Amino acid sequence: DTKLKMVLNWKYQGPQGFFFVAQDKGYFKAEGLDVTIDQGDGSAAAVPKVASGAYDIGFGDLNALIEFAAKKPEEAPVAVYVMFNRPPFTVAVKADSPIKTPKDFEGKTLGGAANDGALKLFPALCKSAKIDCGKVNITNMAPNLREQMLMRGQVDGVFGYVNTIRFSAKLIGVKDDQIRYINYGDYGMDLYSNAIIVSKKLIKENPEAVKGFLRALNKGVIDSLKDPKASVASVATREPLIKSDVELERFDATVKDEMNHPEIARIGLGSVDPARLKTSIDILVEANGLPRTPTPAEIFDPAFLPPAADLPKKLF
Amino acid sequence: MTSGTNVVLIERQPEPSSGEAVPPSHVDSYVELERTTVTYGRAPNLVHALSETNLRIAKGDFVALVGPSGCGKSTILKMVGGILRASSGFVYVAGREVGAEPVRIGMAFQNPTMLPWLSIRDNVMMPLKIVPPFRGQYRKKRKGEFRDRVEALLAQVGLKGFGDKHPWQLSGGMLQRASLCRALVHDPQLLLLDEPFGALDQFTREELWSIMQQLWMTRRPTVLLVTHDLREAGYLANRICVMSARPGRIVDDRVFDAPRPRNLAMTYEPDFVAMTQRLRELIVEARSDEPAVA
Amino acid sequence: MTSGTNVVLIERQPEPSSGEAVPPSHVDSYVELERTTVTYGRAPNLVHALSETNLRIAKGDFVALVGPSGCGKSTILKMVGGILRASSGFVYVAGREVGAEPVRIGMAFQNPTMLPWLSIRDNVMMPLKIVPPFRGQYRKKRKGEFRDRVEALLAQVGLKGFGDKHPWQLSGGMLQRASLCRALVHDPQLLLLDEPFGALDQFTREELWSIMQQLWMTRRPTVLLVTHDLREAGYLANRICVMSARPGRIVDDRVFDAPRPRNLAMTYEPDFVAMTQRLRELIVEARSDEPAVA
Amino acid sequence: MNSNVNRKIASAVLIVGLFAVWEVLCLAFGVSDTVLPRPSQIFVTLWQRFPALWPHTLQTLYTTMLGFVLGVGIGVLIGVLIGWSKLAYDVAYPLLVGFSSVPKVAVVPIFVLYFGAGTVPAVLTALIMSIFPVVVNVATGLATTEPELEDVMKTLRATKFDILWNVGLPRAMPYFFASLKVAVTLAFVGSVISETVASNRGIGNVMMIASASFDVPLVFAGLFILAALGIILYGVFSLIESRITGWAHRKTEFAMG
Amino acid sequence: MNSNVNRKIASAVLIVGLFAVWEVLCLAFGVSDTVLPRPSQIFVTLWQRFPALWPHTLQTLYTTMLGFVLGVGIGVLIGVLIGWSKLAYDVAYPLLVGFSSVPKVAVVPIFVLYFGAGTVPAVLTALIMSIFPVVVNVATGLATTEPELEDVMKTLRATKFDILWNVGLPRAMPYFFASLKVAVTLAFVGSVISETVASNRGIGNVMMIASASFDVPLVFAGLFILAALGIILYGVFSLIESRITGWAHRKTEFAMG
Ligand SMILES: Nc1ncnc2c1ncn2[C@@H]1O[C@H](COP(=O)(O)OP(=O)(O)OP(=O)(O)O)[C@@H](O)[C@H]1O
Ligand SMILES: Nc1ncnc2c1ncn2[C@@H]1O[C@H](COP(=O)(O)OP(=O)(O)OP(=O)(O)O)[C@@H](O)[C@H]1O
Ligand SMILES: [Mg+2]
Ligand SMILES: [Mg+2]
Repeated sequence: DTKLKMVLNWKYQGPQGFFFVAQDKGYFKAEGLDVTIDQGDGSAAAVPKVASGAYDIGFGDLNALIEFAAKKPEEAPVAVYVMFNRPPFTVAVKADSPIKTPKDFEGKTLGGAANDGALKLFPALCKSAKIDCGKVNITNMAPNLREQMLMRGQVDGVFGYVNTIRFSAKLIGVKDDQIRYINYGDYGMDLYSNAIIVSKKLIKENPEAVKGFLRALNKGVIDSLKDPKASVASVATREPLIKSDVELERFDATVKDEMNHPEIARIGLGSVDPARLKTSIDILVEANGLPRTPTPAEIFDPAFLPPAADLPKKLF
Repeated sequence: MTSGTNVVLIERQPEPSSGEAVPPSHVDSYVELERTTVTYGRAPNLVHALSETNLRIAKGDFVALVGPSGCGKSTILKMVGGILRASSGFVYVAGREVGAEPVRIGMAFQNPTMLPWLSIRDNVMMPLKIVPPFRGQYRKKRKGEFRDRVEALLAQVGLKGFGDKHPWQLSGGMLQRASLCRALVHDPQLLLLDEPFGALDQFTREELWSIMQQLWMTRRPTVLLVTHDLREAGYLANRICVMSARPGRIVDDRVFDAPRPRNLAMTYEPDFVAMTQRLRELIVEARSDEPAVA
Repeated sequence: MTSGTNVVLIERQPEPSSGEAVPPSHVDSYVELERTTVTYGRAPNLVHALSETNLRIAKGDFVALVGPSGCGKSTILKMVGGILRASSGFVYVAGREVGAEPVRIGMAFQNPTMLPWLSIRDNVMMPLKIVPPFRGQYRKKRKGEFRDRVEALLAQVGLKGFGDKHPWQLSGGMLQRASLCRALVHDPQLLLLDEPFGALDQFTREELWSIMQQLWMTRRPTVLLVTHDLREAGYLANRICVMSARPGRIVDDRVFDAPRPRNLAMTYEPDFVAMTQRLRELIVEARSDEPAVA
Repeated sequence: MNSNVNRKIASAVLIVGLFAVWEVLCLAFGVSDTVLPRPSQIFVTLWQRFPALWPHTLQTLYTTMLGFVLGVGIGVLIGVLIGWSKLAYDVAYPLLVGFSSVPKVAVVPIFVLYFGAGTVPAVLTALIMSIFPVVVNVATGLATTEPELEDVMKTLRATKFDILWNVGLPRAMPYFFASLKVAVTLAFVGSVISETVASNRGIGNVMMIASASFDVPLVFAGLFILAALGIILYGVFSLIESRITGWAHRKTEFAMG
Repeated sequence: MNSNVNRKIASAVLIVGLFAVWEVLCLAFGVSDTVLPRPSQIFVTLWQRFPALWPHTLQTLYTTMLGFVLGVGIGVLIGVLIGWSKLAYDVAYPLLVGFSSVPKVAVVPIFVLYFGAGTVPAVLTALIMSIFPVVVNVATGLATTEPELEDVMKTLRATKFDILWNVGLPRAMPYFFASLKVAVTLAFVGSVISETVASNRGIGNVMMIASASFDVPLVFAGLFILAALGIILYGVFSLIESRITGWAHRKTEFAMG
């Protein structure tokens, strides 16, 4: 068997059932793969972990990958299967906040984890929404403080993923209608989000394993979409401490809000639209002042995807 | 030196070993041990250091305590000094239970434990920092009057110029003298001296005897002196108590009232030599297993 | 006790204070100090403890070192023991520079520093653990032969049954005796004793003298004894060196070859008393500021 | 004896009282359990989730103890070396101090990279966090040994190692045990931090998962488990200490234990 | 004197050598700077970014020192209390040990929620991390004071406070200084951890931002600054220590500094 080490985007959560279903049903095994799956500590953090060789495969943020590839082209991993293809990036404010549009951020204090995807894309948002980033105060905070600091008024808005914030808020007892979201997608930032990324080394040395992995994963995705309950259950067997009902909700919301882009009906889940990817790269390069502009081919390699016919075209 | 001092020896009966304290009429008990027993440790490693010891010392008296090694002399001193509690029985100082009395005590330990982080001067000055009435004046006077007082005392015992040194920079005998200074510096009313001259050569020792005698004659503190030197006991004390081997009791108690000031020549007179000879014999008896009761 | 021992006093010239060592012909120098100077501390707080001292001790000799307090006696012992380095000059033991010699040394310090975490028995046993040839056997024998040896030694100095106690559970005199045992336990070839009987009552002290004498007569170690007790020096030693006040030098050096075994009665004989009297005078001279040169 | 029992009771009452105050304050000020859960909630969580928590507890205990034991061993070695050689002192101390001033959380990723997530980085982190207090205290204990205690050994021509073994180390024992108490708490912190960065098991992992799902009572249950483990180990060391360094604790005035 | 200078040179050479080895190993094994940057890269980063790093350095130094000073003060008080009263010992020790076994990163959020992000939580975290080593060492120092030293004071009928002030505390000084060295490194760790949890200034914040933008040399530059600050403060304490506890360091066999 080929041994593969994979790192997740975060601690065990419902949507990761995609991977565990594939593992539990022996899809990896059937491809001759022995996959170890470790928890991660952030979608962006998965990128250097794969780049450095600590892991062969990661479930990480495509935008972080673009930034990394711009800075260190030789080491950068490559995305091979995009799972979350809608931009989940948002700034959440209290429902009664005077902030209505990005323009209102000026002079206010926003907070977010330093490696949060939305925070890192904030300069890009500033550009496309034509506001002056320099007039916004940024406070860094641990992700688990985000919603509470918002509700206590210690910051005026917080960066994050819509679903993450929504579920966190729910878990701390904040109702959905107490929070309003200013989504990046509404301001011309149609970016991709989390993808399966693999190291260049693995691609070079064992392309078949990558293909096999994606085949197996794709089956896992399809099974999970059919039976989300079983999918979350396979996460729960690994960590009985998670709350299955909440994670099931999270699974559904992830599928609806983060994976369900209109383009998948056309190209299937996992693949990308090269034009859209190109736009994303340009936005990022300009916003973050990156040293160079990676080509879409550097970022995403469709060569390992299962046949387009096998990719899910409809998620629910 | 004047010779021919009158050496008068009065043998007194030791207090009954049953433990019933019969206070000698002339003693008004500035220090009093009443059926005091001291045991160290716990069973089965219990050590009986003192057993039902009685001792009364009049105010202003000068008492020497002699006895074989390990008999409990230091134990008695520590108890009177308030460092040790009796396992049973009572210890009174100035009519009150030990610890509660408003008496200035000066103690020179068998081992001259000086605080290593302080200079000799600061070590000697410590009682002035702690004991009223000096305590209140310490901040003001420690650089002036008190310092002079300490320097004078150090000079008297031959340690002039050693005030700035630290304890480990002194020889054994020098440390012992510094320790004596610490015991004397605050003009104590009760002096407890545990072999204060043990590590000194004969001549230095005799000089300090004379200083001690003078101090006693002028300030009249009550003194309890532990010593192994019977000449020293005879020269300095008015009364000599002999202790038995452990568990210690007082087996002989004799008044020795040669006139003061005494001098060294006296110690070579036949009567004096006879007395020390007698004490020697008592100690030898005391060393034997059966406690010798005179 | 046999009386009428022959007390023979031979006065020897002290070695010239210029420091030029003139070895007495009969001395083949088991221990040798050659123009040894010791200073403590740094300028300006420099203390001159010894100044160009010369001393030669023959193998198997028993030398007593007497002198006023603070004159440098302990300093000499520590140097010979290898604890202290001379600031200038040389110290040889068994013909080699100190520290390198293959000689078993036993030392009893002025302060009986026992390791507080060990029982008295283990403290006394320490030399057997360290010094060859016992070292190699320690693991095997420490519970059998060595232990018996220590117990026997403790019993001899009157500490039977105290082997299990910890140092702080002993009286001052008892500790000193334990410390003596530690100095003797490994059958040393060179014995350095710093007032080993200082804290003991006269009788215990005399008992130990007799034990010391016997030990010396049978095993013939080379002994250097520091003491303030001139009777002790006379009773035990073959040769008595008198030191001047600090900075110390040896100002008098006399052989005292009364026949062995000596007994206590000898110490009361007129010749003996005269000798101690003479030593006293020498020490008194030595204490004065101007070093007395005989 | 009796006063001893009384004291234990009084102390237990006081500690329980403290928890009661915490409980009451939380209730009085209506503190949300996502900020600071009440002790009662924490204990209920502990009780209910115990079967799920137990394997994580064992894992953390295992990595911590392994790292701690190794760290203490290395710490003693370095401490002795620093006490022994001035050169080692000059070289090792700055490096150690510098390294200790750095949050270990920044170093864990490097371990993960070379050893993978899981047990090894946790052990290593526990290890490196235990070293420094031990080094400092052992070195200080050796350096402050009274020279008089060593003099006996010197006259016996003992080797430096003999002196170290028979005088230096025993004398440094009270320092050593003091450092153990600090080191063991740091070892727990270390392994847990490593577990929060990368691992699939252990209390640190539980706490991350719990905090990701805002199950703050579960986070605190994890903290309580850590605290309990720390206290238990501390108790064990205290017992050993009182056997070994009884000689140093013979005073009665400021008496411990 | 001269050997002293030689030693300092030797130690400097050794330390520089260590960095050289690190550099060479990284080059030899082609370690990526996203994993472990080479010292040369780190120093270049330090040099180039110094103007930007300096205000953060000051911020961290400020919060750390404030927390450290307060923490040491509180630590001494608790240590004395624990040394003094058996009840305090029984109550405070378990609580302290338990609290210290808990990663402070789990507690910082509570501070942040009550005091806002920034200086206050950083100071508080530095404070609570400094306390424990000081408590343990001061309490041990007091508990192991030789009773003989106190006997003099007792015959003088000194109050317990007199004894504490004149004997207990001076005797505990070597222990205290040992604990300071540990406490100051922990204080740095504490304030930096707090800065990584929530803040907009300080080295911890720099490191978070740097690691989010994969600028690992900058992360290590931050670590080097922390290490340097730790070493400087350690040096200051060593100086003070050698003045105050010279009496305890009079031996020559295992000599420190
Ligand atoms: N802390 C202690 N623990 C246990 N036993 C002790 C302690 N202190 C003293 N002892 C025992 O008590 C007895 C008397 O001791 P003490 O010190 O009073 O003797 P001493 O008369 O002063 O003897 P010396 O003349 O040798 O100093 C001794 O047998 C000693 O072993
Ligand atoms: N460590 C030290 N530092 C500085 N000075 C010292 C040190 N040790 C001894 N001295 C000084 O050296 C001199 C000689 O000391 P030493 O201990 O040899 O005297 P001694 O002859 O043994 O006296 P005693 O009979 O009082 O024990 C003394 O004046 C003492 O102050
Ligand atoms: Mg005594
Ligand atoms: Mg001496």
